Amino acid sequence: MSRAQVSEGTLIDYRHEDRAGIDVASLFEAFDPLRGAKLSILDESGAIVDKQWMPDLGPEAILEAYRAMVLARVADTKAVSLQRQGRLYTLPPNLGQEAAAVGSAMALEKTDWMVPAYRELGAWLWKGVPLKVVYLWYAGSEYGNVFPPDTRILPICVPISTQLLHAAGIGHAIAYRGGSDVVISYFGDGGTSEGDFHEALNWSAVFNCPVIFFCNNNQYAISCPRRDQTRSETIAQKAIAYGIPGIQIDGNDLFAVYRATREAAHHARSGRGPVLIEAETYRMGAHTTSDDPGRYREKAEEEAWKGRDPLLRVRRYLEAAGLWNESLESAALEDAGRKADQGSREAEALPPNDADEIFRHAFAELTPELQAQKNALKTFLKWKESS
Amino acid sequence: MSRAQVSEGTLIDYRHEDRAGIDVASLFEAFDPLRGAKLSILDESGAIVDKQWMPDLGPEAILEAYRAMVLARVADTKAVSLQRQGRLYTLPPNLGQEAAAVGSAMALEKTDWMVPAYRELGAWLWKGVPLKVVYLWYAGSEYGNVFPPDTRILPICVPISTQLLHAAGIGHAIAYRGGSDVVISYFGDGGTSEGDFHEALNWSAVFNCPVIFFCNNNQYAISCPRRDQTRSETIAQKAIAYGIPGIQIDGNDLFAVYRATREAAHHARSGRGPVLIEAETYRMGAHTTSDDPGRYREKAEEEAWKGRDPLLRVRRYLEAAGLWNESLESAALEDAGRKADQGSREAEALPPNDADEIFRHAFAELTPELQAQKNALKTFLKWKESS
Amino acid sequence: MPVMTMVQAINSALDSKLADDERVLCYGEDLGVEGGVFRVTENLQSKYGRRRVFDTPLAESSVVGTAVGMAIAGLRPVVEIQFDGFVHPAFNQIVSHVSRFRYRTRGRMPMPIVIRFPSGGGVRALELHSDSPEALFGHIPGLKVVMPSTPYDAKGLLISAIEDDDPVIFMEPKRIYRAIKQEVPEGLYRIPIGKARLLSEGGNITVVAYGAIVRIVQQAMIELKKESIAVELIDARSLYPLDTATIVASVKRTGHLLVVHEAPESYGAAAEIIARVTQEAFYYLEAPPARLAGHDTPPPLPKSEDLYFFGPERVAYEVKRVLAARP
Amino acid sequence: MPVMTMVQAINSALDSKLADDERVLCYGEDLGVEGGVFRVTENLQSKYGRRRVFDTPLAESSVVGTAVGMAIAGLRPVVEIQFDGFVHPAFNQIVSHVSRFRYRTRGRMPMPIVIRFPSGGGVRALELHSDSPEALFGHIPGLKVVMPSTPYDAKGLLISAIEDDDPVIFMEPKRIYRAIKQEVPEGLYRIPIGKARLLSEGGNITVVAYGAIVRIVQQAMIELKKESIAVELIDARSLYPLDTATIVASVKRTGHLLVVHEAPESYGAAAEIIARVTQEAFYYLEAPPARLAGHDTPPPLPKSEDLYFFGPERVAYEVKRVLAARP
Ligand SMILES: Cc1ncc(C[n+]2csc(CCOP(=O)(O)OP(=O)(O)O)c2C)c(N)n1
Ligand SMILES: Cc1ncc(C[n+]2csc(CCOP(=O)(O)OP(=O)(O)O)c2C)c(N)n1
Ligand SMILES: [Mg+2]
Ligand SMILES: [Mg+2]
Repeated sequence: MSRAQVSEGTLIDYRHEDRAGIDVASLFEAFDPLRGAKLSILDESGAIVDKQWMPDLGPEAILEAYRAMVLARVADTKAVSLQRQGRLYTLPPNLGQEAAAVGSAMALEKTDWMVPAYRELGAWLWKGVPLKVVYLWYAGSEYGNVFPPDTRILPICVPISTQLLHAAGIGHAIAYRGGSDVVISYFGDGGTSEGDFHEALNWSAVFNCPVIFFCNNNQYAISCPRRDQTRSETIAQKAIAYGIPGIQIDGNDLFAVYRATREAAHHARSGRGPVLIEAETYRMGAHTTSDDPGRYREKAEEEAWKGRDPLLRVRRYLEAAGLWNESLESAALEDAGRKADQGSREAEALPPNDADEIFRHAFAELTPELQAQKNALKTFLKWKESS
Repeated sequence: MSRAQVSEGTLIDYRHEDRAGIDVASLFEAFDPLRGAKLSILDESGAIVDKQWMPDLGPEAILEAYRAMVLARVADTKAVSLQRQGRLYTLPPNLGQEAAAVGSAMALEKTDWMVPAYRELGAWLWKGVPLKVVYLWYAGSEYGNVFPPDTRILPICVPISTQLLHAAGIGHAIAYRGGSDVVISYFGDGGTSEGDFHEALNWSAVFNCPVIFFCNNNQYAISCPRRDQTRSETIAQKAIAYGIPGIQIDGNDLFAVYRATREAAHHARSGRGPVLIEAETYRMGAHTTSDDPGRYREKAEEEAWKGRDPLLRVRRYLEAAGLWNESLESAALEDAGRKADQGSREAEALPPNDADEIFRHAFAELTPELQAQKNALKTFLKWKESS
Repeated sequence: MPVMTMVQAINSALDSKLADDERVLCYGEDLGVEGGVFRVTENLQSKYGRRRVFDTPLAESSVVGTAVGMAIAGLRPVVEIQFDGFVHPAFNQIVSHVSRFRYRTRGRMPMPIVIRFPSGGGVRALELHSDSPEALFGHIPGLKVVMPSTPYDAKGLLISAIEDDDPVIFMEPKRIYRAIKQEVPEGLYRIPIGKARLLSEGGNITVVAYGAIVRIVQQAMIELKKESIAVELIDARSLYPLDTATIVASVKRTGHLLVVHEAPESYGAAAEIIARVTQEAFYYLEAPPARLAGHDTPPPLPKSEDLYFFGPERVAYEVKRVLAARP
Repeated sequence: MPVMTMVQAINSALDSKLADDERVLCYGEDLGVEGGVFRVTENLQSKYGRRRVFDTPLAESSVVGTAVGMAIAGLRPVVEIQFDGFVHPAFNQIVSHVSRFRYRTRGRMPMPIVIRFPSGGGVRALELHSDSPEALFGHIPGLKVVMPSTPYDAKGLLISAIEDDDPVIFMEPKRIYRAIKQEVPEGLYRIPIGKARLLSEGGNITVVAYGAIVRIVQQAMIELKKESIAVELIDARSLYPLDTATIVASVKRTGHLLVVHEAPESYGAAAEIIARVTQEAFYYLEAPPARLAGHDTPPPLPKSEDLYFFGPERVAYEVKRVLAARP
């Protein structure tokens, strides 16, 4: 995983720690979605309920993951509050989906590709996207799509499930070059209904593209509940249509997410093609800051899911293991708060765009049409200033 | 099925003959595509190999079905030969797929809807489309899309799998009105790769639309063999992605096609939603009259499939039952030939279109734009005539 | 008479037609329970039930493709696409079927379908929530394309669209969804599709606009009036059919033409209007007919929106440029 | 120099670039083993292998959508859509991604993609095999749109398209795939995208056309010459960017303009050309600039094709109409 290169070097390099022992087929066989199986390792109380599949993660790794989840939550909460103050535009809150984001991202290598939808903040940060860049996107700037060099991540994708074909294409390119990278692509339960979902999985299966299709099944597509989206018992079983493995996991369980993604990555990396992971989670907040979930779901349901909070259970696990306590928690929250503040300050410091900027990058070189339009705008702006 | 209303009344009305006894679930459970099961009743020698599922069809019904297959084949052969003479335009031959077409169509009621792709000639004829109309389409006339009143069939659909959503919509409308009709929609193995295939099955499942998705898996999409189209073992198993029944059948076996379609219709009609049928068959001819299969498949493969000819085995069955012989065969061929000749003569008798005709039906009423364009064309044509 | 915003007027049109005609169904993403992301369909599901007003899976090709089937089965679906930018997954069904079925079947299978969606920019929205694809639809034979600029027109045009036996792309200028309040009759009334509206007669120049831009031109006209420049403002209302006659008659009076829209300039609707006017009023034109339109780039994200979407000042400036043109 | 049809010239362009650049891949439906339904890609798979030239599942959104991913990963995909009418399932990927990725990422993720397809009618084809969607693509910011009219141009433009760092819609006029033979160099050469070609200088009228229509205008010119009418014929070659300068310069010389295309008239490419010319050469125009285009209907099936797709006679007739125009 060579996180050393992305973070500050405090981590062990656990690149190979559980590679050798993986028997990929057995995980996907053991958790056949048609038999109602679902991978679940860490329960709500913080107990390990499935020792067989518990990944071999060292304490530092788990602590780092937990801190990453805290950062995602704090940065997200900050974004929502800045939006309420009118300092950011409409944005999609991540509350409740931190385990799925961080657990999946940490199962990959730095050189792997990440193809986001728009609700995987924890994954982007893990991948190396600066908070400033995230806030820039929320602030309505195209610079929110500009990442540090060699950060193999695509921008947020607005049209649902279209990104899955980009993931297939990147996977295809990797296979073409004989590389050993894999691609992870995120999408929602709603995203499974689009034709592009189907085409991306079919293409990837046919060409054996190394792609992990990671579905954040957060039970809703805006107001549409999962049961009205599709009649299949699980989303995982849709894999059968493409002759590839599919697995349903507890998406609020950091260890299950990590384990399943890691084995899917191994599967893909070893040339066996794509895998579909359905991570069952819950969108604890609104769809976007413009949305009001009160219109379409019960408070009781929301309350029920609060107990399944993905952070809480890791914290309980760490506390039980003597690795965490109140003061470490405060320190982590404070640290995350500082980072979020700094990121948002940096984003707000970006000067407004000028007329040149909005024409730039339409093409490698401005067409005569655009040149004329730009001239016209600038002439007008000059006239306006002078009058 | 009330064929009496469509044909000349020589048939028994077997509308209810096997309705009561059907246990729909048991067919689809017995032939689980994931366990490699495939419904096959009539083998190549004309023997019944699965008595349990043999439909309760009387001799007249089987004779009529056989004659319908003969007509489809003769009319198709005629079309191909007219095309070679330059009297028809590019068209898709049906050779080898007659059992799938006739067997599925005869399992439905007159009031059911049929949504074609473009290679189910036998089904259209059974449904009541006059041969003249078929030839008109092949002759490049929009009147090839005009059917006798109350013939519940849609025109040939050129863009692959888009018709499946129309079928879903018709099914939805039936359910909306509380009707008991069903819809059958045809498509090919290639058609399973389009996003619209996925969306149509998902929609139909979600809304419990009474639609039979009938896949003519003829092993090729133009030059692309079935194995390169998708990695799933069967097409039938794609049903699992939508939580609906899927079954693989021998598509060259009239009885298997009839039985599966009939039970699917019953399933749909009784409000249990859509069914996916994969009929394994073989496109014995070219993709279209412009295609040369020699570029992409082996003669040996074509030869192997000749033994599985869907007509031959019904003929053998009938002969063994003492219901058919050489002279009946000649008479049937002759009769079909006469009908094909007459249909093609009628089609060729259609006068060429004039300027009015090509503007007609763009809208209910011509827009000012079209009115002007029509005037301009007619002025030009008049000038041309006079000069 | 009740006073309504455009959102309310559209809701009222749907309500009236749902009440009036059993064949009318409304569906789309988040349109039922939630009442639409802009609340355009609020309360319709509770009033007409889940059979007639319903949420769909997240699949635009389905939303439009099933409407084709429903139309063939004799219904009159009024479907919603959530935003302008999400009509594209349904493009194939629109181009290949919605627009062609009547022609294909020699009138046997008409397509009385309305495809509604909020359109255009200026609301600080995410990517693909600010597009103006009207010219694309205008170029597809077999479609009618409509965009209202007031609540009153919105309701009357939408009722006409639902009653039309041909498919109508009904674009709703989301920027003015709630910006204008106007008296709007309850119950049914119609505004014919294909008729422009002359908003002010007598002037030195004809300005053609539609949708949210009409209001911006009106704002510009206040300033222009101070400089004694009078504008004949025409709200095209329908892009196809386009009311060429009304526009040409006006240009014959004014001798000058400016067409304004927010969609990208190249191959946009202004080009079509100018081509028709130069064809039919060439000898009346005193200056080159001009256009003010969006740039040939995607609409930028909110931070740069004000540089892309022009306001009244720019309109006034362009009007004066047309009037000042000399050989 | 070898003599080639357009099919052969395009094949030669693909061959040259496949040989030249490892990042170039060609894929689409039936393009590999079969060599394409028009044999445009014949022998390329056997020469470059199944990794670089391959058949895809029957899914156009995939064909284009995966190209986006491949471009991000540093490849230069040249994809084929089997026919004009089947580009629409890929429309969402084109509008939402192919055309926007560079802009979206401030230049970090350019889209060096070519989307090729046979276009236009006149070949007695099935429905949806005779469409001319160039104006749709011209209106989408971020795309270049090209259509050659000769084998020589086809090869040179396609090589430029493949080497372009921006996405190019490369439309191949199927009607003249084999109609014209011409000397075409082997190996690499380029024709710049965005430059029109003036085919004949000196005349009473400027006629702008592109693709298969150029040849029809040339045929009309033979007749017109007999009546002493000389035409300045311009092959636009690129619809976006459009070489306005060359067209305007010609109109300034001739004072008359006719734009000809087979796509439907309303909101078609001719409107754009006329809008630009009236803007920039208004005072030089002696008569209303005119257009001859397809009707606002779908192209009819073969039986009526000749009523829809005009020939040289109609072109000559319209030229004379423009020249005869009086106030
Ligand atoms: C093609 C398309 N259609 C509609 C939308 C509007 N929209 C944005 S998010 C969303 C729901 C997505 O649900 P899901 O895939 O479950 O992801 P979630 O938001 O729950 O994370 C919709 C309908 C869109 N962005 N793209
Ligand atoms: C959207 C679309 N893409 C491409 C085509 C061109 N095309 C016509 S038939 C065909 C193959 C179809 O294969 P399949 O679905 O297996 O049906 P079959 O022809 O074998 O009956 C293709 C690619 C088309 N008609 N529509
Ligand atoms: Mg969701
Ligand atoms: Mg096939």
